[in-house]
This record gives sequence, structure tokens and C-alpha cells, in this order.
Amino acid sequence: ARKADDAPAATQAKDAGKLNIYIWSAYLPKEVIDKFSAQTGIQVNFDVYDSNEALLEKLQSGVADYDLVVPSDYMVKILVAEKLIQPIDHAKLPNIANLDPRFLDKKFDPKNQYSLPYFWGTTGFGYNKAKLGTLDSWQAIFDPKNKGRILMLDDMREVFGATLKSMGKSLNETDPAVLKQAADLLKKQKKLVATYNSGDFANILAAGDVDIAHGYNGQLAEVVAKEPEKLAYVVPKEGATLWMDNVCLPAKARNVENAYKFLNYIMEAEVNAEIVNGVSYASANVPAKKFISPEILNDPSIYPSDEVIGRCEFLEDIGDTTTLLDEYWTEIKAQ
Amino acid sequence: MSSTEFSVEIDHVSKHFGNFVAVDDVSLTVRRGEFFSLLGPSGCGKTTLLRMIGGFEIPTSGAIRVNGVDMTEVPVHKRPINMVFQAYALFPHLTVAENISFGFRYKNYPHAEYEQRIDKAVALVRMGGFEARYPSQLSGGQRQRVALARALALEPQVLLLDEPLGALDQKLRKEVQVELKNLQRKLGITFVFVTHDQEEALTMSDRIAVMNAGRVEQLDSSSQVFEYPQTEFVAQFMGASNFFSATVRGIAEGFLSLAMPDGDTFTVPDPGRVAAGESVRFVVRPEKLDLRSRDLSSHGIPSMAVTIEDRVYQGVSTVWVVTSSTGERFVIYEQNEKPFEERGKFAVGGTAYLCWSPRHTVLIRPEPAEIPPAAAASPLPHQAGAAPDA
Amino acid sequence: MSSTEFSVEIDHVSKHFGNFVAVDDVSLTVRRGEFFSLLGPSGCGKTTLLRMIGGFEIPTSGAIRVNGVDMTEVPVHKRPINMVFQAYALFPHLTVAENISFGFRYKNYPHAEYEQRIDKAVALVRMGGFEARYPSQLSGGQRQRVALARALALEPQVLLLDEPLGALDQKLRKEVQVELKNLQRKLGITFVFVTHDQEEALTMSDRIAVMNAGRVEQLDSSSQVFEYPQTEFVAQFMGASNFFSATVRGIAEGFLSLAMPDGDTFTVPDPGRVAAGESVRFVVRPEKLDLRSRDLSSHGIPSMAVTIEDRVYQGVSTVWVVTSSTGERFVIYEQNEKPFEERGKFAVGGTAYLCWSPRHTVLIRPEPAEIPPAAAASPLPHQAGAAPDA
Amino acid sequence: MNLPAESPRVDLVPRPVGRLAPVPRPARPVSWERRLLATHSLLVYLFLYVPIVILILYSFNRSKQTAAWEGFTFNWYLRLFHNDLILRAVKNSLVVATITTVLATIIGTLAALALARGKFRGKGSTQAALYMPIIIPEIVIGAALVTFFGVVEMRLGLTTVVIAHVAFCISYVAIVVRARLAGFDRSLEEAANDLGAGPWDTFRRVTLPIILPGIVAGALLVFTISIDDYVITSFVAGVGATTLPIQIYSMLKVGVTPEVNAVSTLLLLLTVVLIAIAQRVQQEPTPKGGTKK
Amino acid sequence: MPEENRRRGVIAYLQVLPTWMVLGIFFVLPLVIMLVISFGQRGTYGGLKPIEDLWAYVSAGGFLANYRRSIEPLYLSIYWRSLWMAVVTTLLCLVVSYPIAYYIAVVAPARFKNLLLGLVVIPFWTSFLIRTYAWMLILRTEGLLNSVLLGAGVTDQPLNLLYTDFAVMIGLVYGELPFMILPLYASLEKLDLGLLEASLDLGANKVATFFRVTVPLTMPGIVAGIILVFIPSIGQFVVSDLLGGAKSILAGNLIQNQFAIARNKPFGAAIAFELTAVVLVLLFAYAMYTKRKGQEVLL
Ligand SMILES: Nc1ncnc2c1ncn2[C@@H]1O[C@H](COP(=O)(O)OP(=O)(O)OP(=O)(O)O)[C@@H](O)[C@H]1O
Ligand SMILES: Nc1ncnc2c1ncn2[C@@H]1O[C@H](COP(=O)(O)OP(=O)(O)OP(=O)(O)O)[C@@H](O)[C@H]1O
Ligand SMILES: [Mg+2]
Ligand SMILES: [Mg+2]
Repeated sequence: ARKADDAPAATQAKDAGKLNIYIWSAYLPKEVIDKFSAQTGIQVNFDVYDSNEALLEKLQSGVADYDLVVPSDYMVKILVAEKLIQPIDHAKLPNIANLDPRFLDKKFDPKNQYSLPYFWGTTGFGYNKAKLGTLDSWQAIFDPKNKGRILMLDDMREVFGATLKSMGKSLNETDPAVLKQAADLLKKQKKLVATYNSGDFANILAAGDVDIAHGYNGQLAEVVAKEPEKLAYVVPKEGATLWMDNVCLPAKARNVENAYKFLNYIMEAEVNAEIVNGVSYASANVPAKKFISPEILNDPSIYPSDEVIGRCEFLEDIGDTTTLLDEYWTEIKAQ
Repeated sequence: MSSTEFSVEIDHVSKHFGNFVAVDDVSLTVRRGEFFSLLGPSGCGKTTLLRMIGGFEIPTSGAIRVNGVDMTEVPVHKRPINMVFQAYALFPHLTVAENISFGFRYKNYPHAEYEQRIDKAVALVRMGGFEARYPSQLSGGQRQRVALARALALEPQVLLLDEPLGALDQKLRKEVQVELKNLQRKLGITFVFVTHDQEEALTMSDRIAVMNAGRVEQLDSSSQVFEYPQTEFVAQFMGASNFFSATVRGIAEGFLSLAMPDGDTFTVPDPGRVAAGESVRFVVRPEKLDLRSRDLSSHGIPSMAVTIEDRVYQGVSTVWVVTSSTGERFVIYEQNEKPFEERGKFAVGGTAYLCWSPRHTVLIRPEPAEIPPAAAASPLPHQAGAAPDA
Repeated sequence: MSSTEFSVEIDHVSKHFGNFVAVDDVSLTVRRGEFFSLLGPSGCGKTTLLRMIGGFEIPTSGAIRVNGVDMTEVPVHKRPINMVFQAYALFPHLTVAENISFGFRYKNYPHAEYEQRIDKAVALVRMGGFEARYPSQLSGGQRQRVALARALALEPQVLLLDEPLGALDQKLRKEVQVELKNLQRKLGITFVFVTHDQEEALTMSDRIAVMNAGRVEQLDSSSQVFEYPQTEFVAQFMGASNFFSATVRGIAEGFLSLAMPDGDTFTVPDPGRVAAGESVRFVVRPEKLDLRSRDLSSHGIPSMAVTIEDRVYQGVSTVWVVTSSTGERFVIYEQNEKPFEERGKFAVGGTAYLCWSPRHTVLIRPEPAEIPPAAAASPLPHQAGAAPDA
Repeated sequence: MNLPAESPRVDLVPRPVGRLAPVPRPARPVSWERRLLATHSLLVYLFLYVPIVILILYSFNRSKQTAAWEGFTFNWYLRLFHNDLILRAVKNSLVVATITTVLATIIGTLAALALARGKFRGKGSTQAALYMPIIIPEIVIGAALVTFFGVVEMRLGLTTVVIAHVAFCISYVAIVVRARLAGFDRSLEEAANDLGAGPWDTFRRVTLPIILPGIVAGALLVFTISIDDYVITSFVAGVGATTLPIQIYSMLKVGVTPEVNAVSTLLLLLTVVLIAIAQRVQQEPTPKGGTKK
Repeated sequence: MPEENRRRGVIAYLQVLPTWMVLGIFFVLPLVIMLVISFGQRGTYGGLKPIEDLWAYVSAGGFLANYRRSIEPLYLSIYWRSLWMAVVTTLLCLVVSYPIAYYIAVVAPARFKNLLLGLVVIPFWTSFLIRTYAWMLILRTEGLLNSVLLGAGVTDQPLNLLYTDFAVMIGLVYGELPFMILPLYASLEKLDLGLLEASLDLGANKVATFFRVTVPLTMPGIVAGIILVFIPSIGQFVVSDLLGGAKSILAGNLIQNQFAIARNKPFGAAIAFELTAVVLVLLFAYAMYTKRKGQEVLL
């Protein structure tokens, strides 16, 4: 503040001309940023991360100068609890009205005090339709017929989530007995698994190395779209994970005003559609749908029906139960 | 194994390093149980020749046989040869005892004998008490002795020694020389020995090869090489630096009559390769020259008037340096003070007569015209190219 | 810089390696421009002493001054000293010329002179034509010469030479010796020289220190050390291995009258440290002994009946080995065939009389009782501990 | 990039050290063990390069998926040239790796010298400290460092990345150079001292050329580690400091495209060109055996 | 003597000063923070649980809870497997690397040495991830290796290579090779060939010479290589996840998971420090051993 006093407007203008975004790679087409910069004169810096935990670590350090970050659902809750993000002033964002109410006011951030939805999707599995016929249940990943042809995400919560769902339980179950049951199931299931993989699952499925690939809808949608005859993506009938990445303002953000400008900008219908068209992930913007290309909009693996969304659930932070789950996970892997 | 008379046969062996000819068409044989020495100026190819016998260097051309077996295909470790390296090549990670016993297992010595054999080798080179030291903790001479002990302990059929005693003091060197000779007699080892110490070569060797610029200049029994050098190079190298010119007056009954430039004549045994009227060069060893106050030429003893230039005390002997009227320089050794011999003392700057016994006159082959060093590579047989160091 | 008379002063210097005493309380001074040699058996501490002067080894105790300046605080590269290392220490990554010119910049030689100075140094050691070679491409003697040239080229005030000519043949060695002497005269360099070649030491040195087991046994002018060894060790080390016992009959007018065990008496100059009735030991150098067929004792010349055991041809001289009736062994050098001297030839196995001139009788200090090697570490002043090698 | 032959004065491969064995061997009949060694080496190089060939091949694959070959295209290269993010990441990576290599090599070499020669108090703890970066899992280092930067209020950026890399690369240099220094012939340094060279000149003119292979090996390792480090970097990188590995890992969420293959291919190409030039320039003054008139 | 010693000491201090400045500030201090953290308890959201009564916490031994947990049999079996993998990797690396390092350092013509050395590391200037993907392409059932094997008639069935221990070993050895080859090279490059000649001369054949002379003389390089390969191998996990199908858990995963998934930094740090302590003790034991044998301590 003192600096602002004796430093003349020039510095301020320069400071005001910046925006540091920290986001998943390929979540924001370059053209969108370029246009924003052209319109406002704000210089956008753009860094990428690969996990929510990396983001958490960065914000916890307090020395990362980001103005806008995109954590996933459960991480929002943690960031709020850790006081690492600041409340969003809805009044500054007229375009907030464009947002789909289905994706607002969720448990991890009631009333969207701290976050606004950016992309969302599901975690189901892709499979070789030509070989296995149509599948609609998690039972497929427990079916001994598929031994050695199953890929599971290398992600404790997602794997337990799928199992719990197949048992008719909640993703966020914390009852140790239930979790123990799930762990036992998974220990048996491990023999069927060819590989646990969270990065390359869609390619491995497309290559034919496995017949079933547990995974996020985005990449799977892409390979399914390429070979619709052979491959399919399904959100099993027992239910699955609904995930959502959200924009937030770090508590220590320095260019808050610019961040608001940017937030408002990307919630404009046309801009939002451009983002969706560029990345092929579903956004929560209603008027944008008009501008989204039909292949994307009509792809059920990207924009599933309300019914499908209805049977999905968000992953939430389960607090200290995480430790128990981690121990089970270790046991499963170590056996 | 063949039972040829020869232990080592070297057959037209040459060794080139790039353009440089280190060993040039050398042929020689070493007899079984012989003590054979290689002499020659620094850089003349002695080490290279030894290394080829040992198998560390492949001859560019020619063949080497040991006990009648062609060694070309025989790997180093299968040759019945051991070498004492000029730079010792001690294993830095092993103690003295471990260095010495390194090769025992390949000789199939029983384990029980190891200690005793180490003791024996160590005693031979007077290194008792140092068995547990590492080479880095030894003095130069001590390292050399360990290198020697290591090779001796294996009692090979052929032992190559590259200046194995060069870093030892004279007393110790004499002791070790005696030990080496004993060992040779006892075990019948063939020695091929490189040394710069002429006395050592003469006392130890059966035969000596004098090398120059990659070639063998003369190969003879040790006293022959010393007393009857065949070339000016050998003469000079062996320390016989007194060269004279004369003309052959006549040849009769196995004797030559030689005339010195000043007209003195004397007769010497005919070596059989000169004709009357020819001009020849001969050499007389310094210890065989004498200084006299009178001209003895009337007695058939060659005498030459000289000026005394210098006298140098050398411990056992004194060296006189004199010049003739034509400016030639001669060197005379005089053993210091034999008792009861009274002789005219000569002062530096004074004059005297240089005399010698005609039987100590050694005719030498005429030296070829100066050849540039590169010619060391030329295939002129048995001619001395100038040593690179000369 | 101080202008003391002394170039190098060594003041009660000792060096311990762990428990081992390599140099034991040595004090000596080397004069400015002097040619000073260190002699001694292998492992006696010569290299260690040189290395301490050079600054490569820190004395365990004692001080070293060069030109009057205490060197303790002076780092190696600031000392006005250069050293020729026993193991050469040539830089493997530099050519001969680069090795030689390595130190030029620190001497602030102008760049233009480099080539000329390299040429000069190379010519001095007869290494012309090898300037572009790497050390790995040189023979042993050639490496040694480069090491020498490298130190000489810097023309230091003090030059330490650790067996700098040991790997050279005699002819070349003599040439280089002459060059070294010239250089010393021209530049006034102080030489501290280690050699195993006694002739070299005697001809080159002004003074010689003979070391034994880390101590200086005798420090004298070169001829004194040779002709008048003070201890049995020095005598033996200098090749004077003929020891006799006698009893002092009487002392008169600066002369001792000595009686041999067989009753012969003769007189020698009194060295001034014996009393009548005492039994003494003396030594006679081998070249000063003579073999006669008659007993000359009646002429006041000590004669001893001996049996001839061996004769060994050594080139310049012949060595006779004889034993007395009490089994003592003596060695006689006889220069080979001086002309015109007729003398009774003796056959091996025959008998003769061993004679010498009384003035060649050298009384020596009594040897202390045999000390075990460990005692080399004991602080007995000026007593020769047995060398570990002895 | 840190290629051999950067240093103009000294040859990276010093000539054979004073061995008795003359080094340039004659054309001796190639012995079986030499042939075996050569064959083995060839196989190892094959092993090293097969994946690289595949990687290059797939930079020309029309399909975005790596599994199937769908025909040849330059498309990924074109896209790469328009992908500011990747290009900037490449630049960051090269900058970080180069600076890290220089700093870590210097510091590590100094440490190795001290450890090999010096007897000083704290030698043991220095050694322990040097082993730590290798022993401790990167994620722990990364987390610790980012916490530390937070405590001392050091803004995350390229500087912090370089600091982190230097801190954990010093060890690699120190260990390799230390190994090279073992059994170093001290008399060569003594000779240099003796000839008037002070400590620095002795190091520069004698020690350095002789231990250079060790330093080069260490530097190559550092560059290799630094240019491809992901875990630690992901913790300590700040605004504008995204490096190539971070960029690539973050692409996992939406799928890694062959642009990455294209970038790697171009880097390889650049390296090979530089090495080829270095090889030409270096053209060792091969020790020519006595060319005497 | 003390004077010179002091001077050498000062030089040594100057030489390690930069190391300590960097390592001390940017390594040791952060790790001290981590060490403190390892005595704490996981907070609900990943941070540390606040401790109300420090004295009670310490006296009750609560600060050791993580360390106690980390030596439960479940975890011990993981360490054991990690250790075993690291040992195998290191040995394989050594066996593969020594000949090629020897070739580059001793046999190859001097002017190719740099080139050959460069060629060893250049593959690793590409992204680890896509390098590993390339390996997956090679090892998969329809991959390159299987087609070569089928083509050569070695097998008539495609082999199951990917997601096996074999694949993991290949990947590990591949990734660690330069860390073995380079130190070995640095050490072999100064090998005195004269000593090999001496050994042959004394009757040792080439194999015996290798084990009795070459190996002891290049021990510094071997030790350095082993350290640089073995230690990181204990903590590795990405290769085994990708090529081995992530079907087992190694010490590396365990720590990674605590930091990244379970958000249990204290536990993760505790395991890491335990591992560190064990390795340091091993190294120290080795140093003592060589010292006892009177050899140069190579660490
Ligand atoms: N580092 C060391 N550790 C233990 N003893 C040593 C060490 N260096 C030398 N010595 C011992 O010190 C004594 C003196 O060694 P020095 O090298 O001075 O002998 P020297 O007189 O030069 O012998 P030489 O004529 O054989 O070269 C020797 O007995 C040697 O074994
Ligand atoms: N690797 C090499 N490359 C080029 N020339 C070499 C090589 N090795 C030796 N030479 C040369 O070959 C000649 C013979 O060397 P060698 O070592 O056989 O000499 P030497 O007779 O043993 O000499 P010294 O008595 O000095 O040891 C020398 O002039 C030497 O310079
Ligand atoms: Mg030689
Ligand atoms: Mg010595």
C-alpha cells in the first residue's frame, strides 16, 4: 500500500494490467485469452497444473501470485476451510445469470459463495461395445470374464467410488464396515485388472489393450467419437461421480478487479461456447448452448441427460476417513 | 614345449608408432638360461622390444618365438614370461605382500606356501618389514624392489627386466645383482635385461646387444662389446671415446702395420677386413691409455704428443682430458693411487705423451656418412642411423 | 631477500609418517651457489627431505629457511625453488613443449621468448624434435629429461633434483652433467641433488651428505666423504668395504702406531680421537689395495696373507675377492691392463699378500651395537640406527 | 545447451594419463573381447534409442491417439509453432536447465574437491547433506521447499525453480566428480605449484583438465535431471515459470498430444546438430607420433 | 604443520561454502520444517492438526505416532519389495553399464568419446512421460517387441509383456542407465592400462584381471554409480505405475500418496525420513568398512 502511495499512476496502471491464471492445461483456448487481452488491455499470464493437490500446496505457501484458479469440487471445500480463497462478489458479475442452476448451490460451496462452475463431467467407463455388447452396470468391472482386460483409474476415491456405487452406497460413505466390504471387493477385483492408470486410459482403450476403461468422460468421449461403432462410454445405472471444476479467487489475489472482468467475460454466452467448442468439455452456461457445436452438445458422453446427472454424486472431502481409505488402498495395492 | 636351444627368438621384428619407427627390423636370439642384456641410448627402442616379447605390443612386422613357439597368437597371461616394468606398474590397491602374491594362484602354488614365498621374494630385495605397506607409502627405490620381487616370485622361464635396479643405491644394487645371478643359476631362468649401468651389464651378462635408433648395432659377449666395439657408435656408447686415424702400411702373417699421421708405425693383429693403403679408424679405451713424459715410439709403442687440458677426480679413478696438436680430444682413466707406483705427475696445461699398447688398438668399421634421423626407418641393414638423441 | 651465505638451512627437521620416522632431526646448510648432493640407501629419507624443502611435505618438527627466510608460511608456488620429481610428474595432458613452458608465465617471461626458451631447455637435455609429443609417447629416459628441462627452464635460485639422471645411459648422462655444471656456473643456481651414482656425486658435488635411516651420517666435501668415511656405514655405502681391526700401539708426533692381529705394525696419521691400547677399526678402499706375491710387512707396509676367491671382469677394472685366514672378505679393484705394467698374475684359489699404503688407512668411528629398525625412531643423537633395508 | 566442447581451452577428453602403455594402439587384430564390448555397446545404444525412434515416429502420426498409426503428417509441428504455451515452457526448461547445470556443476565440483582432499571439521555432515537430496523423495523435497519459500516469503517463479534444481543437483555432480578425484595423482598438482602456479592456476591448468571427464559426466547428469524434472518443479514453479514437464503432465487431464513428441523431436534434432558441430570443431589435435624429419 | 593444515582447512571450507549456502538454506532448513511436521498429526484438510497441549503431546509420545505406524507389517512388506526392486535394478544397470562405459572410456578412439557419451544422455532430454509411453507401445501385446519376437520365430504366441515385472525392470533400467554409465565412465577414463598389462603379465587372464585389477581400481565409479541408481530406485514409482500397471505399491507410491491423495504430510514425511535414516546408516557402515580396510573412503 505504501508503494502505491509514492509510486505514481504508471505502476498502478501496469499492475492493473495483469492477470495470472493457474489452470489445468488446455482448459482455456488461446484465442479466448487473446480476445480478452485485446478488449481490455489486460496482460494474461497463464500457468498450468496437473493436480488439485499441487494447487493446494501452491496456495498454502502464500507466495504464488495467482489471481484465478480452477479447483475441483472437493478441493473448493478444502480451500474454503483453509481460507485460501475469497468470497466472490456476485454483484460484480452480471453474467452470473447465464449459469445453469442445476450446477449451483452444491454442498461443497453452498450458495456459490466462493466458486462458480467452469466445466463439469462424469466418471464412468468406456468399453469395447463390439466385443462385450452393451453394458450399463459397474458389475462389468467385477466380471471374471473380463479378467486382464480391465483398466481402473489409479485414483483411490474414484475406484472406491465405483465400488461403493456398485454396492448401492454413497460415494462419500464413511462407515468403516462398508468401506471394509468395498476394500475386500476391490482386493478380489485386483486380479482382473490389467492396469491402474489415470493418464492414458482412453488411448489404452482405443488401442485395444483393454476392453473396459474406467475413466473421466472427456478423453473417453473423444475416442468414442472416433470409433462410435466399436466403443462406447457409459455412466452406469448404479450411479457415478459427477465432477465439476470451478473458478475461484485466491485469498491473496492481487488483481482481483481484472479477475472479475475475466470471470464475467468467460460467462458471456458466445465466449463460453467458444471455450466449450475448443476443449470439448461441458460447461454450465445455459445461453452458450446456442453457440456450441451440435456434435458436442448432442454427445451423451459430454452432455448427459438430466436422468444421468440425477444418479450421479459429487465427491466430497471425507475428512479423517481419508486415512482409513488410504490404508485400505495401500493394502489393496500391496497384496 | 619344444626343446630348442633358444629361449627367445626375435625374427625381423619392427615396431612403428604412426610414422615413427621405434624398433627397426631387429633379429636376435637369446639362449636358454642366458643372461642377455640390451644396452642403448635413451629412446633407442629397448623398452619397446621387451614389451613386444612380453606381448604388450604387437610387432608391426616380424615374429617372436619363445621356446620355439610362435607367440603371435599366445595371449600375455599364457606366456611363460614375466616382466619388471620400467615404471613399476605396482597395483596401488594392494599391499606389498598382495602385489607379490598376485600371480601365485595362476602358478598353482599351494596356499600354504604363499607366505613363505612372499618372505623369500621380500628378503631377496631386502624389503622385509614392508609387507603391509601400500605402494604409495614407499620410496622410489622401494617401489622398484617390489616390482622386481613380484616378477621374481613367479620364477618364470623368461624374465624381462626393464632397468630393474635403476633407482637403487650402489651397495644395494650389488647385493641384488648377486641375488639375481644366484637365482639364475639355481632356476635356469633366461634373463633379458635392460640397464644403463655398463658395469652392471658387463658383470651380469653373458651377451650384450647394443641398440641404436631401433636397430642392433652389435651383439657379442659382454667383454667383446666392451673391448672390441665394432662401430664408432658402440665404442662411444661404451665409453671408449678415443678415436684415432691411421693408414695401413702392410699386411703380413696376420698382422697389420699401421702408420699414424705423425709417422709412428706399430703392428696390430689383422681383423681381416682391410687392405693395404686403406685408411682406418681405431679406438683405444680410456683405461688403456697412459700418459708418459717420454716419447716411446722408438720402442714400437704408439705415442702422441698431447696437451693436458683437465683432470677430474672421480673417486675410484681420475680422468685426464688431453688434446692432440690437431685438436682431437682424448680421455684417460687412471685408477687412483695404486700404492708404490711412482709416476711423473702431470699438471694441467703441461704436455705429455699419450701411449698405449698396440694390442689395445681396436679397429672399427668405417662410420657411414651422417644419416638424418628419419633414415632410422630406412632399410639399410646394419648401419647406424644417428640416434634421435645424439 | 636476505643476503645470507646460506641458500638452504635445515634446522632440526623431522618428518614422521604415522609411527614411521622418515627424516630424523636433520640439520644442515647448503651454501649459495653450491652443488650439494644427498646420498644414501633406498628409503633413507632423501626424497622426503627434498619434498620438505620444496614445501610438498610439512616437517613434523623443525624449520627450513631459504635465503634466510623461514619457509613455513611460504606456499609452494611462491618459493624460489624448483624440483625435478623422482617420478617425473609430467602433465599428461600437455605436450613436451607445453610441459616445459608451464611455469613461464609465473616468471613473467615475455611471450616472445617462450619459443626460444623452450628450444634452449630442450636442447640442453637433447630432446629436440620431441616438442609436440605427449608424455605417454615418450620412453622412460625421455620423460625424465622432460622433467629436468621443465625445472631448468625456470632458472630458479634453488633447484632440487631427485635422481634426475637415473634413467639415462652413461653417455647422455655425462653430457647432461656437463650442461648442469655449466648452468650452475653461469646462473649461480644452488643445486640439491639426489643420486645413486657415486661417480656422479663425486664429480658434480661441492659437498655431500650421506644419509642413513633418516639421519645425516656424514657431511663433507665430496672427496672427504669418499676417501675418509667417518663411520662404517658411510665407508660401506661408498663402496669401501674392506674393514680391518687393529690395536693402537702408541701415539707420537701426530702419528699412530697400529698393530694388526698378526703382529704387523705400521704408522698412520693420528685422527685425534683414539687412545693408546684401544682397539680400532679402519677401512681401505678397494682401489687402494694391492695384491703382491711377497710379504712386504718388513718394509712397514701392512701385508696380509689371503686366499683368492674370485675375480670379476668389470670392463674398466677387474674386481678381486679375497679372504683372510680368519675368514674376512676383502675386495680389490684393479684397473684393467695398464700397459707395460708387469705384475704377478694371481689365480683364483691361489694365495697372495694383500698390501696397502699406510696413508690410505682410514680410521672409522666405532659402530654402535646393532639397533633394531624400530629404534630408527628413537631420539639417540648422531648414531646410525640400522636402516630398514640393511 | 550445455554441450561438450563449450570450453575452448581444455579438451573434454584429456589425453591418456601418464601410462606406461603407449596409447595409440596399432591396428592389432581386433580381439574377441573388444568385439564383444563393441557389440554390447551397440545393443545398449539400440536399447536407448528404440523408444526414441518410436517417439519421433509418432510426432508424425496423424492420429492424436498414440496407439494406432494413421498416416504421416507435419500437422503437429505446425500446431506446435502456434502453441505459445509449449514454446514458452520449452524456453523456461532450457533456461532453467542451463543455469542449473552451470551453477550446480561449479558448486558440486568445489564440494567434491573439498571432500576428496580436505580434512576439515564438518566433513561428515557435509557428506550426509550431499546425500540427502538423492535419498529424500522428490515430493518431500518439493513440499518442504514450497513451505519454506512461504515462510521466508519468497515469490514463486523461475528463480525458485532454479534454486530448487541447483539444491538437489549439486549432489550428483559432487558424487561423480568425487569418484573421479579418487586416486588423483597429487604429484601433478605439486609439480604445478612447484613451477609457480598458485592454487587457482593449478586447478585451472592441471586439475581441471584431468578431472574434466568427471565434471562433464556430472554436468550431463544435471542437465538431464533438470530438463526433465517434474515433481519438485511442480511445487516451486510460480507465475510464468511453467516448464515443459509441468506442461506435459498437466496435459494428461485432457490427453497428451503428439505436439509433445514434436517438441521432443525438435530438441533432439537441435542437440544432435550442436553435437555434430562440436565434434567438428573439437577435431582433437591427435597426438601425432614423432614426425621427425 | 598446523599452519599448512589450517590453510588447507580454509580452502576446503571455501570450497564447501557455496554448497552449504545452497544446501543449508534451501535444503536443510526446509527439511527441518518437514521433520517437525513429521511429528505432527494430519489435520482434517491436509494441514496440521493444532496441538493444544504441547507438553502432553510430547510426553505421551504422540509425536512418534507416524513413525510407529510406518513400521506396521503392511508397510514393512512394501519397503521390502521396494528394496528388492532397487537391488535388482542396480545390479542390472551395473551389468549393462560397465561394458559400455568401458568401451567409451578405454576402447573407443579419443575423438569419439564425447559423442558416444553424449549419445548416452540425449534420449533423456526428452519427456519422461512420452518416453515411457513409447515403451508401452513397444511392450504391448501388439507392440514392436512382440512383432520382432514373432517375426524371428522366438515365440509363436505374442507374449504378455506390458504390466509385468519384466516391463517394470526394463523401464527402470532404461531410466537409470545414464546414472550408472556416467560415473563409471568418469572412473574408467583414468584407468592405468599399464596395471592391466602387469596383471596379464603375472598370469591373470582377462577375466581375472578384470575382477582383480580393473574393478578395484574403478571402485569409486562403481560406488558412485550404485549410489546414484540404488537410492533413487528405492523411491521410484512412476515407472512401475505406468509399465507395471500400478498393481503394486512401493515406498515411493506410499510417500507420494500421503502427500498427494491422503493429504497426510506428517505420515509421508515420517516414512521419508525413516528411509533416509536407513540409507545414511548403510552408507556410514560402508564408509567405516572401507576405512577399516585402510582404503580410501569413497563416499
Ligand atoms: N606416505 C608414507 N607413509 C609411510 N611411509 C612413507 C611414506 N612415504 C615415504 N615413506 C617411507 O619413508 C622412508 C623415506 O622415504 P623417501 O622417499 O624419502 O626415501 P628415499 O631416500 O627417497 O629412497 P629412494 O632412494 O628409494 O627414493 C621410506 O622408508 C618410505 O618407505
Ligand atoms: N606411443 C608412442 N608413440 C610414439 N612414439 C613412441 C611411443 N612409445 C614410444 N615411442 C618412441 O619410441 C622410441 C623407443 O621407445 P622405448 O620406450 O622403447 O625407448 P627405450 O629404449 O626404452 O628408452 P629409455 O632408455 O629412455 O627407456 C622412443 O623414441 C619413444 O619416443
Ligand atoms: Mg625404456
Ligand atoms: Mg626417493
